Amino acid sequence: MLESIANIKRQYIVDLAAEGKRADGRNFDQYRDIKIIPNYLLKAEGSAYVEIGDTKVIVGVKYDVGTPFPDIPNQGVMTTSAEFAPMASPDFEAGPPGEDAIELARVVDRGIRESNAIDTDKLCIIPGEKVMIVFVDIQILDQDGNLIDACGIAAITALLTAKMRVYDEEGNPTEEFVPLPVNKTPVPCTMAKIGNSIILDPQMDEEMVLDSRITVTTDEEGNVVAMQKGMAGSFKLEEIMEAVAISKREGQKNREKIQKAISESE
Amino acid sequence: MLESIANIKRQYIVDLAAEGKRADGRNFDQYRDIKIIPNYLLKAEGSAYVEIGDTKVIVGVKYDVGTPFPDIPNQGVMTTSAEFAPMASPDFEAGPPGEDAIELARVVDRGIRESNAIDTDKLCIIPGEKVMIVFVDIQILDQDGNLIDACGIAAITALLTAKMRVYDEEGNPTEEFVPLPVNKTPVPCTMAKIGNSIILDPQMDEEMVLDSRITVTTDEEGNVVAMQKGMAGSFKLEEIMEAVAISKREGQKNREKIQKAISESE
Amino acid sequence: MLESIANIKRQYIVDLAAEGKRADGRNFDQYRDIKIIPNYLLKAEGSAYVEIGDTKVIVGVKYDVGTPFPDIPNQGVMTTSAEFAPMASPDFEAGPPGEDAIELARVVDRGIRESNAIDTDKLCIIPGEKVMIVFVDIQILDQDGNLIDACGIAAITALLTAKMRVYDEEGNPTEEFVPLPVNKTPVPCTMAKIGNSIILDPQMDEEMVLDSRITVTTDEEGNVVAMQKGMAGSFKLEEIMEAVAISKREGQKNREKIQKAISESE
Amino acid sequence: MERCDGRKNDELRDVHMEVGVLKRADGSSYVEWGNNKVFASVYGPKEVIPRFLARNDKAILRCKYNMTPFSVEDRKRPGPDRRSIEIGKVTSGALEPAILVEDYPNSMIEIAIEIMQADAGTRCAGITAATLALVDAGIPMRDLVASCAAGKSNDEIVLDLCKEEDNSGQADVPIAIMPRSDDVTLLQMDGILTEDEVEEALKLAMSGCKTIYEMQKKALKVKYGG
Amino acid sequence: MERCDGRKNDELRDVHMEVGVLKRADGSSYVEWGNNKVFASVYGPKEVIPRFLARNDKAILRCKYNMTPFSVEDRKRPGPDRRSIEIGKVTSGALEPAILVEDYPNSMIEIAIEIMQADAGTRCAGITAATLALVDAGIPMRDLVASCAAGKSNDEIVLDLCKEEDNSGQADVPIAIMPRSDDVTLLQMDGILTEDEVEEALKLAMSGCKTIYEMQKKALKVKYGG
Amino acid sequence: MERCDGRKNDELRDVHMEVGVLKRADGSSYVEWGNNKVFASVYGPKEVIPRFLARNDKAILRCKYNMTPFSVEDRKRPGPDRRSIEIGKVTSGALEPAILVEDYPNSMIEIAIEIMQADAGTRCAGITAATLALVDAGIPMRDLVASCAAGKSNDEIVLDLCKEEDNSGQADVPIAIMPRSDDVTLLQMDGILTEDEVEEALKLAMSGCKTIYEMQKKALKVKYGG
Repeated sequence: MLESIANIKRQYIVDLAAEGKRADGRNFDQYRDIKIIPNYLLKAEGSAYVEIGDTKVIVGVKYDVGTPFPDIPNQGVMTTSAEFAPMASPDFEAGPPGEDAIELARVVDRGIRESNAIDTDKLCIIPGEKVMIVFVDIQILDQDGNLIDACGIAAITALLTAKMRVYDEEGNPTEEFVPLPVNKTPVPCTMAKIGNSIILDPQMDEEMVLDSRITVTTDEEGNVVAMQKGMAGSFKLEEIMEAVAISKREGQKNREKIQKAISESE
Repeated sequence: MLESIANIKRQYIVDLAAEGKRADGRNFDQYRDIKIIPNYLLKAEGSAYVEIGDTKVIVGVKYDVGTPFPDIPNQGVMTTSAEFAPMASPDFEAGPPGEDAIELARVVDRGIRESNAIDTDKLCIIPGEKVMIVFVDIQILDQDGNLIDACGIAAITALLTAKMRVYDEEGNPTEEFVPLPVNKTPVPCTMAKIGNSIILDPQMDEEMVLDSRITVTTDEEGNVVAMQKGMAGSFKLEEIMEAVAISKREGQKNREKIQKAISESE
Repeated sequence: MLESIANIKRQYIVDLAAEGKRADGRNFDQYRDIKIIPNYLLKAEGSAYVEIGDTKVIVGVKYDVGTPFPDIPNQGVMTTSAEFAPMASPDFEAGPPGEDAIELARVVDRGIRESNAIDTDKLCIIPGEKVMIVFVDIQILDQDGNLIDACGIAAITALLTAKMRVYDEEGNPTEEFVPLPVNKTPVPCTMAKIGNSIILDPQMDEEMVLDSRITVTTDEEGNVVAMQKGMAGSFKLEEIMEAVAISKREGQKNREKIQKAISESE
Repeated sequence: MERCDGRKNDELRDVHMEVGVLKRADGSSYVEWGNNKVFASVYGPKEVIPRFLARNDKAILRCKYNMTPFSVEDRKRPGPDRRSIEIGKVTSGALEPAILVEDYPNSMIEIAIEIMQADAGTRCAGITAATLALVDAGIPMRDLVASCAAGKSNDEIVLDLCKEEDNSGQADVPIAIMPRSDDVTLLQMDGILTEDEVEEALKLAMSGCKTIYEMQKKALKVKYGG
Repeated sequence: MERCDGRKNDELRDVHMEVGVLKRADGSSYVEWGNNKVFASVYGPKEVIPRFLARNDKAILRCKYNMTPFSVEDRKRPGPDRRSIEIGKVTSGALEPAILVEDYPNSMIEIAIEIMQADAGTRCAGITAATLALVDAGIPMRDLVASCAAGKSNDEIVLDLCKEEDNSGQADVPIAIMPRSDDVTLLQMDGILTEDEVEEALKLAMSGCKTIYEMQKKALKVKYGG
Repeated sequence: MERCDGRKNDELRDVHMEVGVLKRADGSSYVEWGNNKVFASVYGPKEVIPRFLARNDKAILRCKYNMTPFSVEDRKRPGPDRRSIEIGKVTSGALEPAILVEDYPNSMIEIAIEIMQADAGTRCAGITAATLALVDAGIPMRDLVASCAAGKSNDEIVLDLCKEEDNSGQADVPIAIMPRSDDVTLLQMDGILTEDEVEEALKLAMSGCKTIYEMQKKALKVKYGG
């Protein structure tokens, strides 16, 4: 029953796509409206509220002081977690993060980590002993599709606006704060393959019927810093390269939105 | 089916209550027989076995040495846990404490904590480094209603009889023991609202049909140190104040029973 | 249904046993073929792959440096875990070890521990501060009966071939390695009671219908160092003593197989 | 003695309420109460999973109260702790009396409260928000549930403790009421109060609840008119 | 060489048994054995949850052995550890042969053993107590199960090791038997024993079990007469 | 610049494959790929437990990727970590397109991948092994799935990074394809690559997949002839 309804919906969306159309009238390579509020919270060292259409997420950045990994004794640590709060979707359950939440957090994390966005050397307080642990916590409020891009935008915005406490040479906290050393703005762009069409920023109904999903994260220099095919299904080589090209172009637009929102909030 | 039997039982108890009666013949503001055995166990630093009617619980107090909370560096720590052993009721499951066990432990804990019964300053061994952690562990043997009062009485009795190891100035353990610094005897009194009646010390059958529950914890000076409305249902302001008055009066009686049991056990 | 098939199978195996026969033609006190590959892995400090018939297991030994138990400050620690990977049997589930995996690990552990096979004094780096933690991890690949013996043989083989890093007097790691100090070769022998027969090395089909199980672990001096009755059912005193005698005899044969495999691998 | 934020003893912090802020949830709301930022959602009435929890005489309520890791000064580990579980339970007990649960046997109503920023009084803000989300979800109710705390600070009974007052405070009494009948559906208290102070605090908290009640009705009117 | 508590080599510690000590449980008992304090309860036969564990040829047994946090010298974290899980499993295997499980297909018997104070020999005390609780619950049995350990201490085979002997001891052999048939239903052993010592220890432990058996019958008689 | 192990830029490490290595599993395989040692098993199609996960239009896939505690330099705690869970998920997505899942509605296929020794490239080895186990289990498939990575090391695009190259490497691009159609069913990438380098890496990885594909067919022929 549920499956047959899904199949009817699927057919409708596939048929639309075959005609070059989407249910909400967007172009294949068009995002929904994006709203970015940096510094959304007081208690977090950095934060952002992001909407893509009706998808709503909040990211908060907090620190703790901890010990470095033995093999990188003079580097701080970033760790990214996502919570699929039962608020955000009838399909989300309370409990430890499921595989979807883990994949989301890891794809967002990888884009930031692999682009070397954070200068983790500067998070070292005392080499081998004390470093800063940066917690990037993702909270989903409303799941209306394309969580990866909403969370990726929120995460880098929260990091770009985060303040970091200064420690003195003995490793004691001072009252001084400086911006977190973030040098890049990696942005993920996610596309769905439905039938033979590649559509950007899938809305929930599209997500439910997609054949496959691809995320490409790019930096301001046009480099690709992370990719992830999601779900079942497959892509041709040329489709992947098309996704890379779209991501470079649309990622740059979203990067400008982030920068505009930050500069307006200051 | 189960619900209809419960409804018949409920009607019987509600009807009784409307006539001012209880199934076991008690007055509305009357406890079942209370039996208190302090120092019930050898291996615990403090302990008590308590029966209220057929409800039976054991509380054991143990210590460990740990680090204080950063914001209260010169104070020891008390932590209270309750285990609903599958032994005690066909409704209890093995596994991590459920919400009922957590509420029970927290209500018992709050009465002791908020009354400042334990002089936690004296549990400090080396400020900021080493303090005593006092574990109050509650074990339910037989759940025949009103666990909160049985556990609250057992917990404070166990604490009042607990011995504490003396540490020297360097923070090393000596062979000397002194009583745990407990200065107050907070006692919880729990009442059920059934129909329009407020009845003290609900027995299991009453608990199963109650509309709402209220616990008021008082100290020897007649102060209220904790309150908790439990379950669904509601209370009028005057009912709450009636519950406070009953708790002051009956709590004092139970306090005397505790003191008598302790002095007889010494 | 499942139970009735099991009962038919059971009857067949019981009838065979009553005639002194086994489904695969073995004698009652005969092992299936045993294959032992020491040093099976590169990344483990010690390892072994063991087959008993179609039962296949791998044991890896790893170290970590940790703090000793307070009551034995100058002794290293051995800890044994078993993982019933879902690969090994349709009855195994992913998740934390169930009671069968825990019993298996504890019976294997007990044989090694109680025989004093490892000279744990030599695992002490700095008394009271730093000792070696030896992790014996058991991985089941194919469960075709008698996991205890396969794992017991693999565990002691892995330990006997394990290398241990040398620490200097300040407790710092050197580049020198020496063999792990293992002085004994405890070997478990497991028997099933089916009807009135005691059969050695039960194959899966026999395990599924056994009445009871007994494991006797012996050392090279013919001492008994661990025993465990498993499952329901019961043994007569004389049956236990028969099991002890078989274990001494067959355990010695398996011990020789272990030694042969190790010497051939060097 | 003046209060930390200059309020009068019977004065609430600034409170802002919004109804219907989420798309997927059947009902939702957002409440800002001083520096507290709270979202609430409602799903249901829906099928009970697992089945054996279903009751044939009423809907069951499941209430999850959660603090995000970044809602407090020191990062909180994700997932429920004992405090959250207890607050979820008493919140459920505070809301159930107002809901016509008997109209929906064999079903379940799921309430989620997410604290994005915490600054004393989150459980009152959460109950207040959850009530708005219940109405937004179309769940039939006897009355709204309005929640507010009173407490003792600097030896005086005051309304709606802020964080500094709560930390150094002498007592805190969070309650919730159904304002039409003055039925108290949430009552907790910690600290040390005389019998008279308990009564004074309860009365003050009830007056605070009534102010909150008016704000709730206004927020619903903004959304639904009428 | 004298034993730590002055007992003879074939002498048990003081043992006290009581049947039917709890109201809610279908059957219950309390056993004091030296300094061990053990409660046991039985619920059932009852419906199997989850269903797929049910067997159509017999009742299934579920046995939970638990040590309270305050039962031992250093506080134990609440919840099952690996030792408890193993003891629960072998206890179940020790009791099942005595129970007419085949009379109750598709049902479940739940046994809980709670160690309030531990002082060597808790598993034997637990099995002994659980047997009394099974009878108290009216579960039909072939025979009682009586449990006792023998061990090696100071180079001698002795009955019922106390804590000091267990800590410094050379071997421990806890067993359980159905005394009418001398069927051994529990057997564990750790330490180092020769083949002859194993036999000596088993025989001594069996004699201990028979003493326990007489005490069990007496305790049941106190409760049920006859 | 020479590669650490002397390979050419488009050269694979030594790869060895074996089909049908386990008795209990419906299908199984063993793959050695450089120093990686990987077992894979398949059970099913079988009944879906829990039931509510079943789909009436296709079989569901459950894929568990696990690293044993002794597979890596520093002992790994047993049990799934976040990395393993993600790899299980993308592996499932890499295999599903090749399986005729629509032929087995209301059923489940369970795939387990156990890494006994890890040395860069375990997910590619795992997908390659799982494909062999699926065929061994008789699961009907559109094509085999062959997996291989390309990456960037010392400023060059190279095939099949070894551990040293992976640790110091500039990018890694593991993929899987169905070689008959060149459909890419796994794609991950981390590091920093230009658009052109991405394309170069993908093409190189695809050529590696085709070599793997030939080895898979050979290993199946060894087992099944034909």
